[in-house]
Amino acid sequence: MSEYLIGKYNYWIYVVLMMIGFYAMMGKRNLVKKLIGMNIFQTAIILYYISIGVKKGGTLPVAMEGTLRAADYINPLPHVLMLTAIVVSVSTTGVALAVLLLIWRRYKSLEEDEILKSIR
Amino acid sequence: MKIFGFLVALLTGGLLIYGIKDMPKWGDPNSPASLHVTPRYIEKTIEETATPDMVTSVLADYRGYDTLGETTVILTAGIACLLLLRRDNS
Amino acid sequence: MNTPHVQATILIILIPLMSSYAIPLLGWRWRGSAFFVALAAIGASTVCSFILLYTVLTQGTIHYHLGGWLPPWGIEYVIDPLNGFMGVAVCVISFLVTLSSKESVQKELPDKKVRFYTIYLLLFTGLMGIVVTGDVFNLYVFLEIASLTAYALIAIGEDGAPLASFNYIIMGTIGACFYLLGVGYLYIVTGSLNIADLAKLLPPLYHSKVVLIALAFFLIGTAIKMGLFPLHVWLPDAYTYAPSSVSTFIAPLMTKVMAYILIRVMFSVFQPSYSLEVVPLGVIMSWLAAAAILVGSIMALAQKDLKRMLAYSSVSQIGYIVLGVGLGNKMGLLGAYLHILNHAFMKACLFAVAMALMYRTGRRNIFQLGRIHRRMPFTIGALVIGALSMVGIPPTAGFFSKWYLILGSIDARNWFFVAVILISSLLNALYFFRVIENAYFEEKHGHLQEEAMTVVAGEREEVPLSMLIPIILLAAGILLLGLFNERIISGILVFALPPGF
Amino acid sequence: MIIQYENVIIKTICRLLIPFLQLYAIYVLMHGHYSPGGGFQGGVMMGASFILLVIAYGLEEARRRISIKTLTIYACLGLFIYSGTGACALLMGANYLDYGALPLPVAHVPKIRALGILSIEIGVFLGVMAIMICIFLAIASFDTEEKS
Repeated sequence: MSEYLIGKYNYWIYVVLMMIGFYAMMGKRNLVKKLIGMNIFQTAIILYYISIGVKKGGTLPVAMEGTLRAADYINPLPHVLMLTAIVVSVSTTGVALAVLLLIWRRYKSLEEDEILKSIR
Repeated sequence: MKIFGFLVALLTGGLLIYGIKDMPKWGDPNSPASLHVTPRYIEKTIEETATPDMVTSVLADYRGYDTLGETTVILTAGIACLLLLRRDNS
Repeated sequence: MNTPHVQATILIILIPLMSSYAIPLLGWRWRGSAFFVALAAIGASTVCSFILLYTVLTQGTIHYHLGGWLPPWGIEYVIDPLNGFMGVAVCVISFLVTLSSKESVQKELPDKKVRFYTIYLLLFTGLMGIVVTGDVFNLYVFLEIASLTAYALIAIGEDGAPLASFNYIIMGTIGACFYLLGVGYLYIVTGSLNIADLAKLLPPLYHSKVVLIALAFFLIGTAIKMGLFPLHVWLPDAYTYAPSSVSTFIAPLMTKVMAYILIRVMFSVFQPSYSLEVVPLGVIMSWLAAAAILVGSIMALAQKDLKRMLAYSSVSQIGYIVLGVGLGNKMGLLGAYLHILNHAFMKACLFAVAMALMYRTGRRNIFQLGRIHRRMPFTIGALVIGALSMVGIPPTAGFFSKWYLILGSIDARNWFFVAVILISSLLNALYFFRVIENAYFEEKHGHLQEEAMTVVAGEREEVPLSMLIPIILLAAGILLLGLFNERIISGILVFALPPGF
Repeated sequence: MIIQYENVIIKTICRLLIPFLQLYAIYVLMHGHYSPGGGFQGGVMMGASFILLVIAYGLEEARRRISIKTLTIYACLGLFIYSGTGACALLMGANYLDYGALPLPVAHVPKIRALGILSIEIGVFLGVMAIMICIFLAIASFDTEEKS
């Protein structure tokens, strides 16, 4: 059990973080809070990937002198994938902010309830 | 809506936790992810690309096409912001 | 290996990608050039896609190693008959839809043309990138390109568009992130990202819970993206409020490409026996799909807005595709493949007609169409063909895909699904004949009469040829697909079936 | 939204800081082969240095120095460098993005690959820098755009 909890604590942290973000996306009524939730959600996934790459006893993936052994370096692939995911997250946030500005221009509000009221 | 959101988040979290059981331990040097594809990236990076930084060599060479896609994503975001907030010649 | 045929695999992406970088540069000087560059790029892609389909059918699967690295290490493009078929479908429809969009964009977004076509071309690139790739993470990158562009394009529409787009951003990001989580879960147990490699590594791991959760997240993610019934909430608003040229482009293609991802994940990454029988997922999917078919049809019946009606009809048609996949037998899957193509044509035709109506009359309310056929006979003729095909009247394409789906349901010994398909056809008939009736006959609602008469009073006034010709071609395509469906099935689609069917 | 703010300390510090930031950004770009870094990180830093300028000196100053038009050209140019490097390999008869086939006067193939990596990193750098500033300017100047 302790192995389940402590030996895999990285997964627990990411699951909790992801649930926080997911709840903010689904439950909050303010559009900016939803966007923040989306960012937390994406960060949680990034954390998960990065934690895959870790090897105990490994150092950062820049080759040093001498022969290269795979066990000496942490796994570079998740880092590469997450550079992409970070960029995607930044881009999505940028577009979402632009859309929020458009919403603000039309309804002068970012509360979902008020917007829905003003539409009806 | 809040309760619904909470339940959905719990359900998703539960699903993910259910999957944790069969995952390798944190920092396990013998996990499949460390053994299958990446050894080549680590061991051959100097030999094949003359680039000591493995993240750079994977990012720009082995999986360079992903990076092209990712830069395109950035361009998309920039042009999209301009499309949404500005007129063409301003 | 390095023959021109094979290089078409990359050119199909590279030409639109590089053209989309060129549009803003050219656009500063010649603003009118944006449309032509986009059209030319999509046209070149279309040519490539035909070359690829022909090569695949004659010489077998094409593998293209990007950067010259072998598959598990580098990224690989794989073209098999399913890819080739989807590529041709996406390209041809994009080409026709783009051709028809010129006047409508000029009218609705006159001061945003250059950037509009940049984003538009990037959306096409994203969709094609999803179709041709053989790497799950590369698929995610192109999925994000396609999604981001779609968010932006939807947000520039009319009044409710930004809010619809924001909801789509939230839902779409959840979908894409679930897909990414699925990739991560597969990566942690296999260490690979290549589809063929995963298919080889996964079978010994099928007992693992991680693989099961990965499959679940893949399915939920793609289901959100394609608007399967309980997760379709973003779809009607997004399609309704988007500019009409955008909904004409997104509605036929986006959801179909997402359905393609679903099929690819279920049958290429996992083995069909695992993905259909494990939970039992096939049963769950087909029941959800049946619910989607009924709910979509009923909701469509309640709409007055033509575009919103078509959007709900899309929800129901996605149900057909997923039903065919979930049935998990040869006939059902063939029906699903055929329906992807047919429905893309039908929806493109119908949305293009809606665009034409918007362009000429500025109206979308189906009760205000009184006798519009006198003014635009060809457009309304195309509407009739599209509607008949949606209902499933024999010579049109829609009949045959439904026929195969019914055969699949019978093979699965599930009479309920047969009943669902038949009932939904009836509902389709109800809501489409309402439109046709209003387009051909006199207006009955009193207070709208005068306005309607002014519409009728106009002389015959068709939409411009650049819009009319694609609409007619799409309508003709529906008839041709119906007539030659046997050729398509026996010539292409039977080779696209996963092994074991 | 962002107006010019008369504060000597902020202005002076920004004036001192920005050149070093930009120098460091270029270092991160060029040193990406040997240490953590590369086109994205460098590009974002370069963009951040410009955003710092906007924060200290106001939008008007920024508009005088750089326009959206120039930025779009930079971004497209960067992506052209990237995809052009790949297409160059395609023209030399290899697969797309196969830097080993680039026509460079270096005998050692891995060295050519390293130079190919550098070339695309520069493309990424230009693109990311321009787009970061672009997004910032588009969002920050939303109100002023509205009035004009």
